[in-house]
Amino acid sequence: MTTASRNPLGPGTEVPGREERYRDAFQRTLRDELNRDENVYIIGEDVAGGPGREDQGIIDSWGGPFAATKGLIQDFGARRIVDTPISEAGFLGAAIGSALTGLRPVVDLMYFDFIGVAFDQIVSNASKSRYMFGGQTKIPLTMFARSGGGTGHAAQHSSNFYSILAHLPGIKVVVPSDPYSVRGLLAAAIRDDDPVMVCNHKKLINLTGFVPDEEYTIELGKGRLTRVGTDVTLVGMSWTTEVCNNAADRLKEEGISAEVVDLLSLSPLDEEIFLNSVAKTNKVVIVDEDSPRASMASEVAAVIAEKAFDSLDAPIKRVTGPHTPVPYSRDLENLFLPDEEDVIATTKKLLGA
Amino acid sequence: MTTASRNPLGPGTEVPGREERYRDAFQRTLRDELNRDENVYIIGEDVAGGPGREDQGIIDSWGGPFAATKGLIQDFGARRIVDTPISEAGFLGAAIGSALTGLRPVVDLMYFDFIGVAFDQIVSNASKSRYMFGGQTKIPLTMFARSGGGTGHAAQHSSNFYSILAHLPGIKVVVPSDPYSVRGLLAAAIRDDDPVMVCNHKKLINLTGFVPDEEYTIELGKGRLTRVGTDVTLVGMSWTTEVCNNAADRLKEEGISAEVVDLLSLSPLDEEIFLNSVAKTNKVVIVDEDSPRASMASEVAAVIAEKAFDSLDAPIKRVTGPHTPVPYSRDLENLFLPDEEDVIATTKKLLGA
Amino acid sequence: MAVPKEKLSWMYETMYRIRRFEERLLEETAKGNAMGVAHTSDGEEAGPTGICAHLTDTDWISSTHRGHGHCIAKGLDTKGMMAEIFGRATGLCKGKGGSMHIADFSKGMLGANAIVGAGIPLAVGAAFTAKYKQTGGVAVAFFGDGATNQGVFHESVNLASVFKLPVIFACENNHYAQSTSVEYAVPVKDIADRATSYAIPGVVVDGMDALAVYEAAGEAIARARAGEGPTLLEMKTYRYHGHFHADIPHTYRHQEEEDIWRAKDPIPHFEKTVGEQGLMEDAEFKAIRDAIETEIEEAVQFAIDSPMPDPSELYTDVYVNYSNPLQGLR
Amino acid sequence: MAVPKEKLSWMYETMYRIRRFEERLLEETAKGNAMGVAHTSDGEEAGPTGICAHLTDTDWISSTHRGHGHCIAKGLDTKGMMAEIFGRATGLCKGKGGSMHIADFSKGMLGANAIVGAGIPLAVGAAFTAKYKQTGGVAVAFFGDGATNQGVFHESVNLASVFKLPVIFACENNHYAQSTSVEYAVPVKDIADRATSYAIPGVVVDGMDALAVYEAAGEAIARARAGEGPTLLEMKTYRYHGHFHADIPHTYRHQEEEDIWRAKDPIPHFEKTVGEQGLMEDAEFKAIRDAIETEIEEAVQFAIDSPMPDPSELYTDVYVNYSNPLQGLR
Ligand SMILES: Cc1ncc(C[n+]2csc(CCOP(=O)(O)OP(=O)(O)O)c2C)c(N)n1
Ligand SMILES: Cc1ncc(C[n+]2csc(CCOP(=O)(O)OP(=O)(O)O)c2C)c(N)n1
Ligand SMILES: [Mg+2]
Ligand SMILES: [Mg+2]
Repeated sequence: MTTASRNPLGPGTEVPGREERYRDAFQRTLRDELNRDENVYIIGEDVAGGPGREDQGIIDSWGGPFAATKGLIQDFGARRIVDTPISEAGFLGAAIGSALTGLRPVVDLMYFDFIGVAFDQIVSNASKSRYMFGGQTKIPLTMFARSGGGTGHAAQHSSNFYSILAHLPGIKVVVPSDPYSVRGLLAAAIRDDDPVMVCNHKKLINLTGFVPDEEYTIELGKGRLTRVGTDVTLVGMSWTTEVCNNAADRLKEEGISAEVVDLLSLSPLDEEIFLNSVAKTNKVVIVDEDSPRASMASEVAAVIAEKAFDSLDAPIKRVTGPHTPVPYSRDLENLFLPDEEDVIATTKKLLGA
Repeated sequence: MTTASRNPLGPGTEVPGREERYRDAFQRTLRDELNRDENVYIIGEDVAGGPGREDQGIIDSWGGPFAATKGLIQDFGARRIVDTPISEAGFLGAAIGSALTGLRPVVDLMYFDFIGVAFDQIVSNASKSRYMFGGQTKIPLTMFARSGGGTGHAAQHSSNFYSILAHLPGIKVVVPSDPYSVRGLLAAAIRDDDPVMVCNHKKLINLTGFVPDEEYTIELGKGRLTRVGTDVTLVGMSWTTEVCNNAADRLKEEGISAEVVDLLSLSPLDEEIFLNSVAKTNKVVIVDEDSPRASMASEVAAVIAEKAFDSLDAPIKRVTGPHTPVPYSRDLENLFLPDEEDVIATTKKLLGA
Repeated sequence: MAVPKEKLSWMYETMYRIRRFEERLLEETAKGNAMGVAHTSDGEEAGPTGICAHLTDTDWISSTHRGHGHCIAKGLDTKGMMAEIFGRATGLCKGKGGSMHIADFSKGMLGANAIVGAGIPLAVGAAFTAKYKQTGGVAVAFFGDGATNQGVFHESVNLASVFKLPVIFACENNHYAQSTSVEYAVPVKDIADRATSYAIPGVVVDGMDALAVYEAAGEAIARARAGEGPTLLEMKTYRYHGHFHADIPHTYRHQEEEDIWRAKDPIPHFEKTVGEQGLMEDAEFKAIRDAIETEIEEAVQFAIDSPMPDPSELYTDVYVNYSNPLQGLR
Repeated sequence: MAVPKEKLSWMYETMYRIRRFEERLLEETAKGNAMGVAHTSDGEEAGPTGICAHLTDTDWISSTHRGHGHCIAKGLDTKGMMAEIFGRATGLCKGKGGSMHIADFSKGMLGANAIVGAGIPLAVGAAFTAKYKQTGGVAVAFFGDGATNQGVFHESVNLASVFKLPVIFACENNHYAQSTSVEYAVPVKDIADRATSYAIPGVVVDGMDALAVYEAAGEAIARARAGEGPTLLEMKTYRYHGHFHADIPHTYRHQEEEDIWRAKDPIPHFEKTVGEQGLMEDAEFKAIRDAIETEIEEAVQFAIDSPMPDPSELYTDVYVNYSNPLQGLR
């Protein structure tokens, strides 16, 4: 099947592909990478499911939350799909140790919030080992986790703390925004020799989009344009790219031409792509679901205020989650999340439209 | 003794006081607060020192690194000066539990880097309990730690990750910059009903400055001006305020009038004080020792770019640590740290001077 | 151990209240009335019941993602709980916490906690306060078998032992952590054996038998109140339903296993034991059950009838004394 | 256990190398030549020596803030170590790591780690690799008594037991964590008893006796290589100097206590035992000592003579394949 309409490679590059859910593109990539390299293995809680029950005729159940790894155990076995006790610091640390000694672990941290219990291993070992040991070693570690609000998981299961990881020198952070990008970024992350965190927003996991059949990677540290426009730049990341795309489409109907920059990587950060866009549009709205203080929205704003100051026609606007934990009750949670309406209203105000 | 020259309360407000080291002002405040409120207690590794050896005639040795709490055990006893095993998540969690049930713990986390092992308790319990329980409880928790580079402690003992905490809704973060401010901010932190992190930069700990005799607090969320000027605003925090002050004094000799904003609190953030300053000077250099991405420097830049855009005459400059861990070797470490020269050079370039 | 009559009926009532609360909740979640994720604890009622029978409002408990049973046993109002899970303004946390964060500080309930293990040190802290203020109170940390593999479990128990705090570490070993069996993740036969590392007593008790739990917990709590320090109490039990409302447990455990555990159901077991001893009559049991049915229906109706939180509630309760100006940068 | 002759002289040489390295380092730190913070391990030489005698470069160790002894026992070059602590470009980590982060991956040394406990899971990971790749290798995690109160210790040992990994958890119980005595912070008499929680063997050994450690470690390592899983090995030992170079230990421990331990000094103890058995002569001991004196002096001189790192080194080695453009925003 060739789908041109939703081809994220851009017009004119029709390639064989399929409509696929984000989660399926994610799992397909895991499978490809497991097949590609014997040193790749997956570790985390319930990534296999039903461990220790094989002798009782039970194998595979969960495959992690949202079934990210469901079925892998049958095809790759318990050596490579490794279930763990609930010991994030222990198994993340062990994964780092295995990366330091020649393997390429892919660690399922389940919900992004659980970085809390494993944080020291991320900060003290994953992010610093290469530097403090004078470049002796590489740390080909991939971590992934589900982030964001929108599913009623409340304060302790809805975080988007990618800014915290992007702040840390030595870690790379990617924020895929659709099935196409998760495939390219996950493959790149697993093949990369530095620690990479892949953030899977819960609201994206069941979304469908065009994914080429062939293998490909997306360079870490490169963003992309998902809408081309001239009046204003909207900067999105993870789920908020979807928000920006929808806002841009609606703004278009009202005669406002919005360009959408999808960051894709938060660290390294593709400064050029949004600086170039702002040089053209002279106005920018940055959309980030995370709380605002010292956030990625702040970072993008700071880079623009420093490096594209002269092209700016108007204040830099951030549309972010509020400075609050994520509330439980559905209406409050929806209010928490930046949405199209917020982006459209802010953009119009900025444009005086 | 009355010292007007270094009176941080400003000209015309001469009060009885003394020249005192930062560490002594810190400990004096701890003593005052322990005396003031029976529910205040101090907990951490080696805060008493030599525990369990009392029967052997040994009591008090360490008093924490830099001897912050040395001698308190003699005056307040083991009930209120509580030594712990090396279990940061456990004892910080216990401190939170005690705060939820009526006490006012002051937790010594030793080096700022050790927030890593206790991070989940900060994120999941301290910062969120009030919100997710619908305001039922308060969390009168104070944490303190030594931050920053400059002492050859290398990558795992030199962090300034205050931006990470300031990012979290529900936590307050203060960054005293001299003996006067540590006294006022620590007292305010201990009396406050929210969780507060007090960052003591290692390079400040042995500095001397004027401290009034009388008790006082500095309102959390309020910055101050440490230099008044008209040509440019320098924004400092923690040790970088000292850097900015020195840079301003040297710039003055060259005829450049720099205003220095000392943030004092990172969360809540006193936006007004730097917005007002920039409205006057139209130019700003933000100085932050932490690595740049999603940092407090970024946050201040973003707030200015949004709310004081029209008063800006020039790009917003950040002077920060590089995007690297802190290196060990002295010269490299010095190069890592933003210093007067960096601030002066950046300022002059900005001013075209 | 002779159990006072009113305790017996309280225990029966409490177990039945938990059971019906959970069952009705699953129905309401399936209907889409209850929001979010619900982890039910039916099957495990005897544990929290046998323990909390010894506690008053000035004792404290901490809890987990699977916390409804702990809440009910600690005396929390089922209306306020149900409304919370329905995300209503009348919920115990104003609808801001949900199933995984139900709390009632007025009842000595420190809040359910959705991070595995994270509630354990909070109970240690509550016990610290009790000792510091000499209140005579105790604290109970409830947690699962899986949680004993978290570092903070280890640190907390050690700390409580070093400080000799009045705290009970109540491990509900329901044999699974999500889909992971305890045999896989915990290499010791009895989790209670982990007490060895901290030089405190470790006790195994039948977690399907409220009276057995009552007795074991009574001893541990008496020791704690007497200043003799913590106990690790392991209750062998089972959750009847999936890990959360949408989980189908038969993908990782056998029906036969479930049947064995259901045969030990704590409620009929209690009726039988207590009935045979002539301590309570069938009619009493029935009256209690009927009253509970009504109560739970009323709780559901209360939740349905309650208003959603006011939108302004998004911004409140972040800080005590700082009215947050960062109401989303929009 | 019969110990091959070359092992014996290697052990003596290694202990003496550690001893003199540490003593000279303290002198150089006092002079201000060595930068930063130095945690010395003189007194504790028998442990790493007895263990590493069984290891090759394809086995791995992880270490702590007090790591010089582990490094030397694992065969790291004393010149490169000393230069590292002097912050020189010729240091094993180019002067970027310092005393608390000495590493040499070519020797199977995963790096000293300044976060208490944080190196433990790294060794578990190295053992995971060994099993995954069937290299026949083992990994040893060195850590202190105080580290056994960290959550990650608990998680790591449990994980290693569940996965049956070839790893030795080598606890150097030197009776203090900073100023905190082990009696205060660890409620069990023997830390080895903590093995109970993970259903693995826990062994106590005299950490002042290299031959005793050699024997105990030999058994544990043989078990590990045979696929029988991890062991927790506790070595009772003592650090002669303060927690770090500027710490005066007499504020928290008595001279008499120190005297008792110094009387068990592992070096003369080894000379005596091995000498009495006629396995080595005094002249051999002396020749080794002399050679070491020279080596350590050369290491100091090498460090002094070496250049400081080039300023550009600040920005390298953050990532493998991304040349960091964020060279400080200035
Ligand atoms: C730190 C952390 N890791 C993982 C999870 C995801 N999780 C939620 S419940 C659970 C299983 C808990 O098992 P157990 O402690 O036995 O409690 P049970 O669910 O059986 O009552 C897991 C892994 C979590 N909430 N927190
Ligand atoms: C997580 C963490 N907490 C605290 C410290 C500070 N610290 C450094 S060494 C040390 C004592 C370690 O004791 P032990 O494990 O017995 O090792 P020893 O120093 O005796 O070799 C402490 C508390 C640290 N580095 N990391
Ligand atoms: Mg369980
Ligand atoms: Mg020790």
